[in-house]
Amino acid sequence: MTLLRFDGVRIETSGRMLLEDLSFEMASGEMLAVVGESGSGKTLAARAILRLLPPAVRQTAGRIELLGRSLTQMSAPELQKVRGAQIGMVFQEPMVSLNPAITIERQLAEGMRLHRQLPSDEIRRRCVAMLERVRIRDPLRCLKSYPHEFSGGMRQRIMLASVLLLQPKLLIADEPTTALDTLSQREVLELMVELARDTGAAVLLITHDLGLVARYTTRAVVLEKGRLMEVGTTQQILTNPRNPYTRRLVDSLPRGYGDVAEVPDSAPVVLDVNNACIEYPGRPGLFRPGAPKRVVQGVSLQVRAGEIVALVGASGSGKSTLGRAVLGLKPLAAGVVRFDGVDLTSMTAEQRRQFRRSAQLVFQDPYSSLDPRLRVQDIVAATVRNAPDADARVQAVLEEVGLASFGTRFPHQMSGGQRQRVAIARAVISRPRLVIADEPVSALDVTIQQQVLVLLQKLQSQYGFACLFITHDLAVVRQIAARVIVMSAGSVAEQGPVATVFRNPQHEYTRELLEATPTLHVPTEATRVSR
Amino acid sequence: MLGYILKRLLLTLPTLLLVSVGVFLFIRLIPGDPALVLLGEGADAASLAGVRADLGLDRPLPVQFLTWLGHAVRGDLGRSIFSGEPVSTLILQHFGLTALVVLTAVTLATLIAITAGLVAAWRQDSAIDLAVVGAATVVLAVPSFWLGLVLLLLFGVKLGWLPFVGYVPFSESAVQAALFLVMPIVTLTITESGVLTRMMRASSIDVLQLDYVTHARAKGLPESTVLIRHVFPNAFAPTLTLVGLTLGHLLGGVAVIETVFTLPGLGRLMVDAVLARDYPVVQGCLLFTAVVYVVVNLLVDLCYPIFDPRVTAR
Amino acid sequence: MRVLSLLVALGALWIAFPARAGSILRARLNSDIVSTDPGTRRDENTDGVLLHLVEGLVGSREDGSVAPMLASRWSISADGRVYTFTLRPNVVFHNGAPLTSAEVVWSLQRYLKPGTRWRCLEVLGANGIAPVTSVTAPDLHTVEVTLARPAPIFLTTLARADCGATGIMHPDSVQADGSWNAPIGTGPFQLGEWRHNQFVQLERFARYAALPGPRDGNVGGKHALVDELRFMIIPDSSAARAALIRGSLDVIDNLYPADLMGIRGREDLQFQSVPVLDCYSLLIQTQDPVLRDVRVRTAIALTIDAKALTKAITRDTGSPNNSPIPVASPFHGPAEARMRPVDIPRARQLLKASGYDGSVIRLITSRRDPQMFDTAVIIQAMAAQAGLNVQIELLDWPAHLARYTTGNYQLMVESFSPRLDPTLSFGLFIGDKRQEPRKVWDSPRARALLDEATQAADPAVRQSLMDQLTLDFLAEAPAVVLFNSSRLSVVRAAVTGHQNWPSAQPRLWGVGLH
Amino acid sequence: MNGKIGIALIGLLLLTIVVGLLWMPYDPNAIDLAHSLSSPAANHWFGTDEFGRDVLSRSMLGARISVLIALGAVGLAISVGTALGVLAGYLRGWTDRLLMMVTDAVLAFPGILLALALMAVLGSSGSSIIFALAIAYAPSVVRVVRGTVLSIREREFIEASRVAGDNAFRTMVRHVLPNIVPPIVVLATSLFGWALLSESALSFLGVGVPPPAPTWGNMLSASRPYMDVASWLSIVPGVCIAGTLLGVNLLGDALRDWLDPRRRS
Repeated sequence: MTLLRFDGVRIETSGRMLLEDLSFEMASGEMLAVVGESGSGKTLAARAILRLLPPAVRQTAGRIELLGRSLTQMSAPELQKVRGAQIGMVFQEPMVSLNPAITIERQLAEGMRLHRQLPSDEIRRRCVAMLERVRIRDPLRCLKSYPHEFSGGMRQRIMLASVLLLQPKLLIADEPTTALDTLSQREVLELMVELARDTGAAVLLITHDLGLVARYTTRAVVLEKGRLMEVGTTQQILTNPRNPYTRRLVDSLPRGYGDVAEVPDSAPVVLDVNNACIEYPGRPGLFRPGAPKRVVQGVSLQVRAGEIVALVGASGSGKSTLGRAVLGLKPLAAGVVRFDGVDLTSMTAEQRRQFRRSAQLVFQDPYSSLDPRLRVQDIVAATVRNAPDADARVQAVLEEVGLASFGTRFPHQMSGGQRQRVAIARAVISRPRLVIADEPVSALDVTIQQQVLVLLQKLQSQYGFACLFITHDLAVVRQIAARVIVMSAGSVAEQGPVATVFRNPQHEYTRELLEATPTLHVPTEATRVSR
Repeated sequence: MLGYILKRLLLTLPTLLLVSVGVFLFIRLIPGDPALVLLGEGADAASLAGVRADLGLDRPLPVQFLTWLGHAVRGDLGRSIFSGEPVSTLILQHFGLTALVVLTAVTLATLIAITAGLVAAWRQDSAIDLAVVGAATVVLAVPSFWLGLVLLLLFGVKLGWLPFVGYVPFSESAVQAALFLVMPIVTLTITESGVLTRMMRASSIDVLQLDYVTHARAKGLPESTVLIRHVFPNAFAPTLTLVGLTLGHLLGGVAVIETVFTLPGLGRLMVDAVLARDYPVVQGCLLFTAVVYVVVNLLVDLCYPIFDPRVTAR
Repeated sequence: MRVLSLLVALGALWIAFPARAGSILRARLNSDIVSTDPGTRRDENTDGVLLHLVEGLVGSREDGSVAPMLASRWSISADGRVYTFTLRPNVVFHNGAPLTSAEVVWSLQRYLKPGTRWRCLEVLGANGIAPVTSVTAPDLHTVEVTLARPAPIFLTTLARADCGATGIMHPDSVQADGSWNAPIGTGPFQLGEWRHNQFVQLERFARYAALPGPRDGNVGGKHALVDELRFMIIPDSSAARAALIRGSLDVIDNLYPADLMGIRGREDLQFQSVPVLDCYSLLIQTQDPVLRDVRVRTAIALTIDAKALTKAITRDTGSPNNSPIPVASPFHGPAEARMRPVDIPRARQLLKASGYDGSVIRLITSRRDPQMFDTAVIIQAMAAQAGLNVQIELLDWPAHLARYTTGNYQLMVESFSPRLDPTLSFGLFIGDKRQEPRKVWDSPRARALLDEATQAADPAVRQSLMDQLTLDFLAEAPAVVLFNSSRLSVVRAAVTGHQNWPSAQPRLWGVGLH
Repeated sequence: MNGKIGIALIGLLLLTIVVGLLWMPYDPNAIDLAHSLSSPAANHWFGTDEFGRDVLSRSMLGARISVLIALGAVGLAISVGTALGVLAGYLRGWTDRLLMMVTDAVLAFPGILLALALMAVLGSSGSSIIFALAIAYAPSVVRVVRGTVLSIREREFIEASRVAGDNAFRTMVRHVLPNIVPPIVVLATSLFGWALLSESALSFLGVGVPPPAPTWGNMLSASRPYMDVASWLSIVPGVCIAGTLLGVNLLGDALRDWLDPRRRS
């Protein structure tokens, strides 16, 4: 019996076509993925089901049916009965998925009180049971507290609990784990699938990550710029995609096998970190200074010229902080950082000015790392402003990153990928000896990620700078890094050549991280979700 | 919580000291002093000097300030040079009226702002939205005393529904006093509701776009519940800060409206005191206004967490 | 709509609000009284209200002459230094105590103590022109006051309203430590409640011993015809006018000409205008480098059309006048009535002759009353016709006073409060600038003439001295007197017996409501 | 849409001022006592005031003076406020705490009273009004600017500028200042409205630009005694102030939408 049917659905806003003629079906209890890059219309399709489209957007044609009844023609009060009771929805941003102003209990209970006329103690009992089911420690205290007191992962699990309490027939998950790191992503998704299976609910997973499609869904719908490219089983889509766009999507997944050549020992050590410790000042009380919180504990590492060393760890493991400290942006509580053999703290003024030009940083968020008020050419020229040949060098580096004609543009006139190339151009223009790349590609779509990684490798081989590459995505590490350092809770869990560390990880944490990273390998029916 | 309040109060002491020193020096800079006003145009140098000595104005400024501060700390703000009344009783008498008018008006304005702001944001770019924004913008454009004068002429003189002269206190006759305050309160409510409505609408628009509002709708909650339980608490937080700032200022006296409606409020008292160079009254009033301003802002900050628990009072 | 109808109902109820048991006469004050201590911390409004409560030994009649009040008669010793007053019998204080010479002596001695800050101490004090050396009570009904030297001005000073008419009060008016409490006088009304910035309420004094005969100035027969007299403080004059029209106010005693709009000609209101002995003038600082030259001063005087100015500013209620002696004063003869003609060409000629280069001349004014402000605006415009670059500097009243008292101005509009005696009128202008920087006309000859006039008793001699002074005043133009205003009062038709008079004080005894 | 109305109203205001520079029906300060308080007629389109001066000419001259005062006050308040706000927001630490204490102290004064007292000290002239209003408004500018700078300070391009070797001063000038232009522009429009209102309130309390120079504020407060008999005296300046404020507010809204990238996309 088909649970959900899309028939020629079209979505427009003030004359612009956002989704054109989308048709597909979904059986009850099935796990279906809607895959596409940003701007493909996948989220709009999901929101159209419950008619939760943004103000200026309308569904202008086609029908959406749930168990044969047309949701499109339904009146508002009737649709309100379907929302929550029949169809539940989980959202992407953990920071704003729960109402920050009211307690968890009221948010969980309000759905129940509306759809299931139950006495309040029965509602409370079910809430506690569901919170335990989603592995929340001390559910009673959780009911009394507010959303801001929980981590991103816990908040998504609470949201899952609140939706699944009503045992809907269909669960729409709109990129539920994009904002989480690999470990909590795995935890939330596995929990979602288990709960859906217990309640017999079908799951419509909206995602751009083919790894998740491979691991969790049976069939997939591929969208590009509002048009349906292909529908099929996950196995067929991932192994031999018929549509050229799908093929390009699959090919752009990082595919490396850890076979990046290591740099010979003769290459000079550009960056030498020895037993570095970093602390954040605690929050001062009325009369006593706050106790400092130690974020990085006794880290030692080396990066040689021409080498890419990956620094990996979950969010909060201190890898970004270390990246900043190495550039002198954060003071060290203990330990030493040497650049070309010179200790950062004992540099002369001239050495410091020289260090500023030869150690650069590429940021993660392309929208925040470029000054919106400056043109690209001025942004890139930052470090070589008063050099005589500044204009020539700017034009040269722009050509190298493939943005020759973009000099006079403003950041808001360019895509995410193009902006990240500007950030890289800015970093390499002064021929630095060290480049720290702090998650340079994690905010980009898969196809764009691939282009930026290739560019970085080309520039490194051309200029031979040492590069410390910070990321939480092991697939990317396998593609570009020669050596890898795994950090956990502020200290180094394990480090060594990528191939050896990934083949037999010594440290429990590394093993868990590898296990949680989805790969293209499609598990057979039996092994899926074994635990 | 108590530690936080204590800390906040301690932090304001330097500000209050700065205010009292500023006021003390400031009013003495203004040409003309109380002795002149007392003796009028017939005064000769000798009697002027006599009055100044009598009022202690001939003593060095630091001495005058420290004696005043010494008494002020113990709650004695000195006596008015002209009426001899203790400044503290004068302030309380006049502040009562100002507080009544201002608190009623700001409460009404806030209620109007919440309903109008929420509805306008909910039905953005609809007819209601344009009407609300239009009204708020026009209200912001009209000078308050002009509005007051028009109301006074219309309801006071032409129609005679409301009394507008010879203020009668509540103790004497509640009906009479209440009737008297209708027009000033209406004038203040209209002028203050403009800016509050615009702020509430802007923050409601921002909140309506957030996921938890869509989430609430996805649970099948009716629009009214979504607006009241989910949008209002988060949207009201920034407006509350503005209400705090407005209250802090207006409680210092709405001199202009008090002049139009001949209300013996704190603003009127202060303007007359400045114009008559009644130093103790000016110093007492301005210090009192500063304290009111600080306390109101503290109260607003304390009830801020109700709408935004993330801002817990450390 | 429901709220509106509720309001209307309440409003109707309010109009039909039954008047309280006794009859109330509601009069307007444009600012709160300063204190209840007569003749010390005071202003015009305060004097007006307190004169309903206290009475002096003597008072002034309508024409300014001195008449008996609490003293039935008095005699002056041959050398003019000892005044013996005989008190009227069976006069009672508000607290029921009878009036005897002891209270009179106590009151006079209190006024003479420097600490009391009595306004007329300047005249009757140690270095005044009529210093009092002793006050004694030979018997229960007689009081003897001895002066250091003869001074006919002694009695007029006792009657001066701005010195509280030297009101005789019972010692219980002050507390044990001597600080002021409340006035226990002998007037037709006694003090009820004073609520700051709202109203001053006076109640009828049943046991008041009125003099026989009709009311005359501050003296004569004074009868309280209403149970309660409520002075309501309404700073805003258009609000007061509107209240009068609505009927929530009975008497407006001191109206600005600008407020006459919409009042004159209404049959439900009685309007009266009485010339007052005040003096609006343009002071010219003779020590200023530009204005030192008499030709410049005369040129300025010639540009001012006093008639047109007075007509516009006082709405035809004031009288143009170029002499310091007010038009309503008995000493205002033909010499004083001479008006300087307007002559722009002559003014330009004089300015060219004096070498005036068009530099800025600052004219100071304030908003103490609208006439002062309006006068400055008109003078500025008129002076501009002759090429005089006059710029107005608007100050608030205390700052204006500070500049006047220290003589720190080029031009200044000033309105002097009423002076009943011609020598006092000239006294405002004449004086030695070294001792008294506020004086305008620093000429030894003028000072000599003024001293002579102060001593002279014979009116004919005083009149010729006044004429001479006026001639010199017009010639030297140390200032340009512009006009004397009138006291405008308006009362509702239901008010009976209200009679406006030249003094600046409201007079509400003998006034009733039918 | 309302941006257009705003531009139209402001355009009308500028036109009045420009025309006023070249031609005015009468000399605004010429008195004509014989024809005082005459109602609008052919010779005097907006009638005459209590001194017989032409109300239309005075409103045209008044427009120039009122707008100049408002612009002066807003300009001074914005420049001083922005400088202090950026310093407080970016440097934090003692500078921030000190500046905040001073702004709180000034904010504790009721605005109108502060201006009144300042006027009394400086004497009432055009320039002293500008100075008084600027001091009354600077604290609110400091607060708004500081708030915006606090959020911009966390953005990554600020860290990028430090990585590129800019010192604190250079970062503030090149990166912080340009990015706080939008909120400042919006604040400036609402401050302009407030300055116009405050000038008229000051005139109402008896201080303000000295006569005979007209401003809408002192024309409005001078019309008070004649409100019921010569209503055009208060209607003309009232409408001028309300119209200008309406124009400024609508322009402010349009500017905020146009400058705010989020709303533009």
